[in-house]
Amino acid sequence: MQTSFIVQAIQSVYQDVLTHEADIEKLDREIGDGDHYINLKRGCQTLQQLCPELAELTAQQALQKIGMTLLSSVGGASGPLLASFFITMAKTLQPTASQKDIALAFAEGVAAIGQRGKSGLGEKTMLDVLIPVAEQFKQMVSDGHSALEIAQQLPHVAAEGLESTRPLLATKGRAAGLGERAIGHLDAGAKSCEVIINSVCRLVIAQQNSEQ
Amino acid sequence: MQTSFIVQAIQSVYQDVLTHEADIEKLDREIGDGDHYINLKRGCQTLQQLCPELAELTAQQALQKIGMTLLSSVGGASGPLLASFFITMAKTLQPTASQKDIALAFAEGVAAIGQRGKSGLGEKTMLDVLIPVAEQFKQMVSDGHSALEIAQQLPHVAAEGLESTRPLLATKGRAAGLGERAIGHLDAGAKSCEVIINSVCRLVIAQQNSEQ
Amino acid sequence: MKKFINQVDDILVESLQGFAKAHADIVKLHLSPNFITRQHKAHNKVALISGGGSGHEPLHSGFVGKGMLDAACPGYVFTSPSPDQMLAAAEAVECGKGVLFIVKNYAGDVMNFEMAAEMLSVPNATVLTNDDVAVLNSSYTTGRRGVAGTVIVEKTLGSLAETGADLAQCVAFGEKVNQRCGSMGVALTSCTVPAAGKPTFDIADHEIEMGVGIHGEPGRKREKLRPANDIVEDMINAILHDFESRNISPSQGVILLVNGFAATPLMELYLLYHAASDQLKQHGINIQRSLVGNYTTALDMAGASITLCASDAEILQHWDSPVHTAGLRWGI
Amino acid sequence: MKKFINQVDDILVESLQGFAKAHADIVKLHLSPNFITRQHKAHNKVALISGGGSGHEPLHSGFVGKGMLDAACPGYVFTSPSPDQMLAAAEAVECGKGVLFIVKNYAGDVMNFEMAAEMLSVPNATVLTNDDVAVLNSSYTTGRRGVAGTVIVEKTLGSLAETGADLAQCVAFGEKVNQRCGSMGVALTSCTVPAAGKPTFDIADHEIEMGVGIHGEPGRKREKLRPANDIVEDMINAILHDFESRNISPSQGVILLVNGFAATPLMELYLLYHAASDQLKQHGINIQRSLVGNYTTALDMAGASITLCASDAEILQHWDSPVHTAGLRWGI
Ligand SMILES: Nc1ncnc2c1ncn2[C@@H]1O[C@H](COP(=O)(O)OP(=O)(O)O)[C@@H](O)[C@H]1O
Ligand SMILES: Nc1ncnc2c1ncn2[C@@H]1O[C@H](COP(=O)(O)OP(=O)(O)O)[C@@H](O)[C@H]1O
Ligand SMILES: [Mg+2]
Ligand SMILES: [Mg+2]
Ligand SMILES: [Mg+2]
Ligand SMILES: [Mg+2]
Repeated sequence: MQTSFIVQAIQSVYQDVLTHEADIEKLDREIGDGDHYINLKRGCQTLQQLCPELAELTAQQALQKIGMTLLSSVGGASGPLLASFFITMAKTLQPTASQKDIALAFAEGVAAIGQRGKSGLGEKTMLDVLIPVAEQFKQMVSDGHSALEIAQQLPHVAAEGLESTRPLLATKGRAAGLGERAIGHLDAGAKSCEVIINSVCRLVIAQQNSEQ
Repeated sequence: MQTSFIVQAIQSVYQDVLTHEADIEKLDREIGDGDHYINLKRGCQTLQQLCPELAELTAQQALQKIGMTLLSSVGGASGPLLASFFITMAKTLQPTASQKDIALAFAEGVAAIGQRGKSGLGEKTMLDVLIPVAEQFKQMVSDGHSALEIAQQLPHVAAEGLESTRPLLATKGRAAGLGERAIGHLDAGAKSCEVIINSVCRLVIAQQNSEQ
Repeated sequence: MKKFINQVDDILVESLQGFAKAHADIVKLHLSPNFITRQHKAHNKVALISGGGSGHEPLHSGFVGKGMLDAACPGYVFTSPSPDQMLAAAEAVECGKGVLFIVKNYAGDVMNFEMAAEMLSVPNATVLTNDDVAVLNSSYTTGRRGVAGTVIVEKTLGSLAETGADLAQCVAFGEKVNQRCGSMGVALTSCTVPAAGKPTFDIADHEIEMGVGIHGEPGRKREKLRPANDIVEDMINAILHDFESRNISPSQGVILLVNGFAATPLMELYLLYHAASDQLKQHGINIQRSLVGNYTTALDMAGASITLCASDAEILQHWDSPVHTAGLRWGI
Repeated sequence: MKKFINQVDDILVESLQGFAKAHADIVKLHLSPNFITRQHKAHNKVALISGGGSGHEPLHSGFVGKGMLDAACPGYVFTSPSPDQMLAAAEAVECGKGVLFIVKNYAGDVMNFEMAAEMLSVPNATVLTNDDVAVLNSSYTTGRRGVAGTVIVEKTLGSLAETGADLAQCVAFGEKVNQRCGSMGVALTSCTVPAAGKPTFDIADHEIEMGVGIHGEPGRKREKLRPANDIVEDMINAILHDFESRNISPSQGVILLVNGFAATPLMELYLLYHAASDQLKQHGINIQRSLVGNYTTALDMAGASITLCASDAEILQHWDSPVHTAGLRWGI
């Protein structure tokens, strides 16, 4: 993975988060406390300001820095979770990482979220997007799919994961207190992760297309 | 004046105050603090409960008792003002009072309000109803009009007095702070006095008619 | 109307009963007529009695206790108490040096306290508070309203009375403190008188009422909602302008009270304090003492007032002295 | 949205600055990362640090000072603070006996404090508060929320720490007090997160949200607005039922905290207190100590919570001991 890609991804994600303000904010108001969008936006803004500095680092260093920055700028439940993802990914990712290594590192990052959050699939959290995406990512890499194919496929997995949170009772996070009343609502963190996955995949697709 | 008339007047006024809840309350909300109706109602209720006791007293004693009762039950600006009216009227009114004496006692009571309130005509208060009514009352008595004629006339004077408060700046009471913004609104205390005058006059008319 | 109530008519007494039970170490409740006294009667001091319509809590009942008031007479919501309350309270707390009434300058309060004073047989006097600079004083009106500056008058006068000062000294000091106070309020929303059941005034989402009274009386003017700094600038300027016109100099510094009307959160009150302290700095005025919170409220109104008291050594000494009431407590 | 603000992004820092200036005798503000410490550092005691999202003032910053916290870490509005804040605060206030974090049980707070604890090099421990009985505890959830009972934990634990108790003793006592607390909240209106600009939930004029959380999280159920006595009966019963299910006995009496969520006036809070004290009497439960006011707020929400702490001699002793903070003060 190249640092330049990471920097571009930050720009792309930031734009897409801004675009989805209304959806994300509404979901956390409905079954949370209404701050998820602003937390995420603050994280993105801080990262964006950091981009010149990040550009000078190796991908591994950049991911570590991103993790620490999210940790101190996002707050809330999502801050330490997203931070754990990046910090763990940084730890696992070698400079010579193959596509397979990236998929593995991604999965490690997602697993770190589950460890930090003591959570797993089906608890109506961001993991309902991230775990299926991580699985599919690994699977497609091992099946030999191209980056373009993977980037075209993952957004569908993310969208399905997001949609899967709708009928769920929440058992982790703030919505856990709601019981049956959480049913019928999407999870805010799942939505923002879906937006992020989408954004990064679109960036990959654009790059792959322009390379061809 | 007979105590039985006073007791009947209390019933009649109480009913009419209840009927005008919305108007009175609205006016004090617009340019006052919204409590005039409830103050007045509390006073009426207390008086009504007192009626059996009042019935045993002379008219003079009854008026004094009414004054003291209003003083401790109404509160606000209107409490001491209405109380001063009755206490003063009680002082002035002899057991053998003629219609003329009653008119004079009424005027004394109104003057007592002005003394307590340091107020007079044209200040956008209850006095804009009471002073013209007192004047007209005295005038009609000295011109030899009958009780029926007087009772038919005074409500018109009260209504005019009430209407006269509309274009005024308030210089006394809570609305005094409003400056120009009080213009266009009727005074709440003027409205309630208009209701009271009306109520008592209707009682007189009914009695006169039934006596004929 | 959305309030925690049972019957509208019972609000006052139920609330007073709760207050008295929650603070039984400090106060005692008397009913019919209603008044609050200290749990332990003081000796050989001027007895300070205040009162007024309810709905401004903690004013005045919350300021009964050592170092502040001897008694408070709560009227119905926004309705002046009646003279029998003041008479009974005076009888309960008078202890040899006479009674001093502290009365906010509203026609109803003034008249009811006046009648009580006339009927009272012990030596007594009255200090009127009229710190609200919102309504321009003019010869033909009944004068300015008494608002949150009353808290400063009650605290400092309470302290002086505790030293055994006589009635004349108390009156003189109370008048001095009142004269050195200026307040300006602003409402974001109306209050709702429980018995009326609807908001006292209508106000749009983008409007504020500048110079509002503590009963939701309209103020100077209806304005557009603006940044807090701008609002505070206008409030401070109004007070300083009033000080100037009355030859009150804040050169020895001020007590700054940022008072919430009830529904405005502490977070916003501190933000207003921050803005006010910046403004005062620009005017070269030192903040000697501060108080931030809900002290003179207006039922459930959102909004706040700023009070400046041009202090001097005597005022600060009496501000700092110990106080032990439900609403203000320090040094004990 | 109608609030006293300048820019939404500046609310927190401006409010903290106002807070720190208004209480400069008690606290000191540190920025980037944001935390509040006592003005005078303590010595040779366990350093108590709490924190959480802002919007609950005076919790926690208002409880920094002698007899209570050593530091507080305010997050953005309703957003847990981040570990760098806790690390910097710990560094500033640690004084030889380790650090104790008091954390309300929310996923975000727990995770951020947990990461700070993992990174911290000095001995440290954490007491989680989870006094909210509204949401039924069940094995598959992250457990109950920490609400106004936290004030009682912070006050009593603050007192114990002041005696020089060690970290293990503090943890044990903090956990005991937390276990003996139960709280239940009810909202009349929603709060509005400034950055969101709209109310967190919609609620009709005749509805209340029973069991609401201090961030406007939905509670047990949406109900019809009823007389205050009925509402309080349900709240007290919910707490007592929870006590029963956890074998907590209020037979030695309780500390009763009637806590406003910010926009509910003191008059109504005292009325609720009156209702609660009647209820407790019917259950034969003695009220040993009382606190009524806005202590754990939810931005501009109208509503209130009731907290019972099944007290014993040790808890009462630490409740009564002197405290000198912006939000609670007695004995000093
Ligand atoms: N234990 C957990 N494991 C995984 N994700 C979680 C957990 N707790 C919360 N989340 C995610 O975090 C999101 C909320 O983030 P945010 O609103 O920023 O924090 P907070 O809930 O503290 O206000 C939820 O929508 C959910 O997706
Ligand atoms: N100084 C005064 N002289 C005569 N009437 C007055 C005076 N002040 C107030 N009033 C009358 O009292 C009415 C208000 O009564 P009320 O609402 O019961 O008392 P408050 O103004 O104290 O709330 C006003 O509408 C006005 O008619
Ligand atoms: Mg959230
Ligand atoms: Mg009125
Ligand atoms: Mg009134
Ligand atoms: Mg949050």
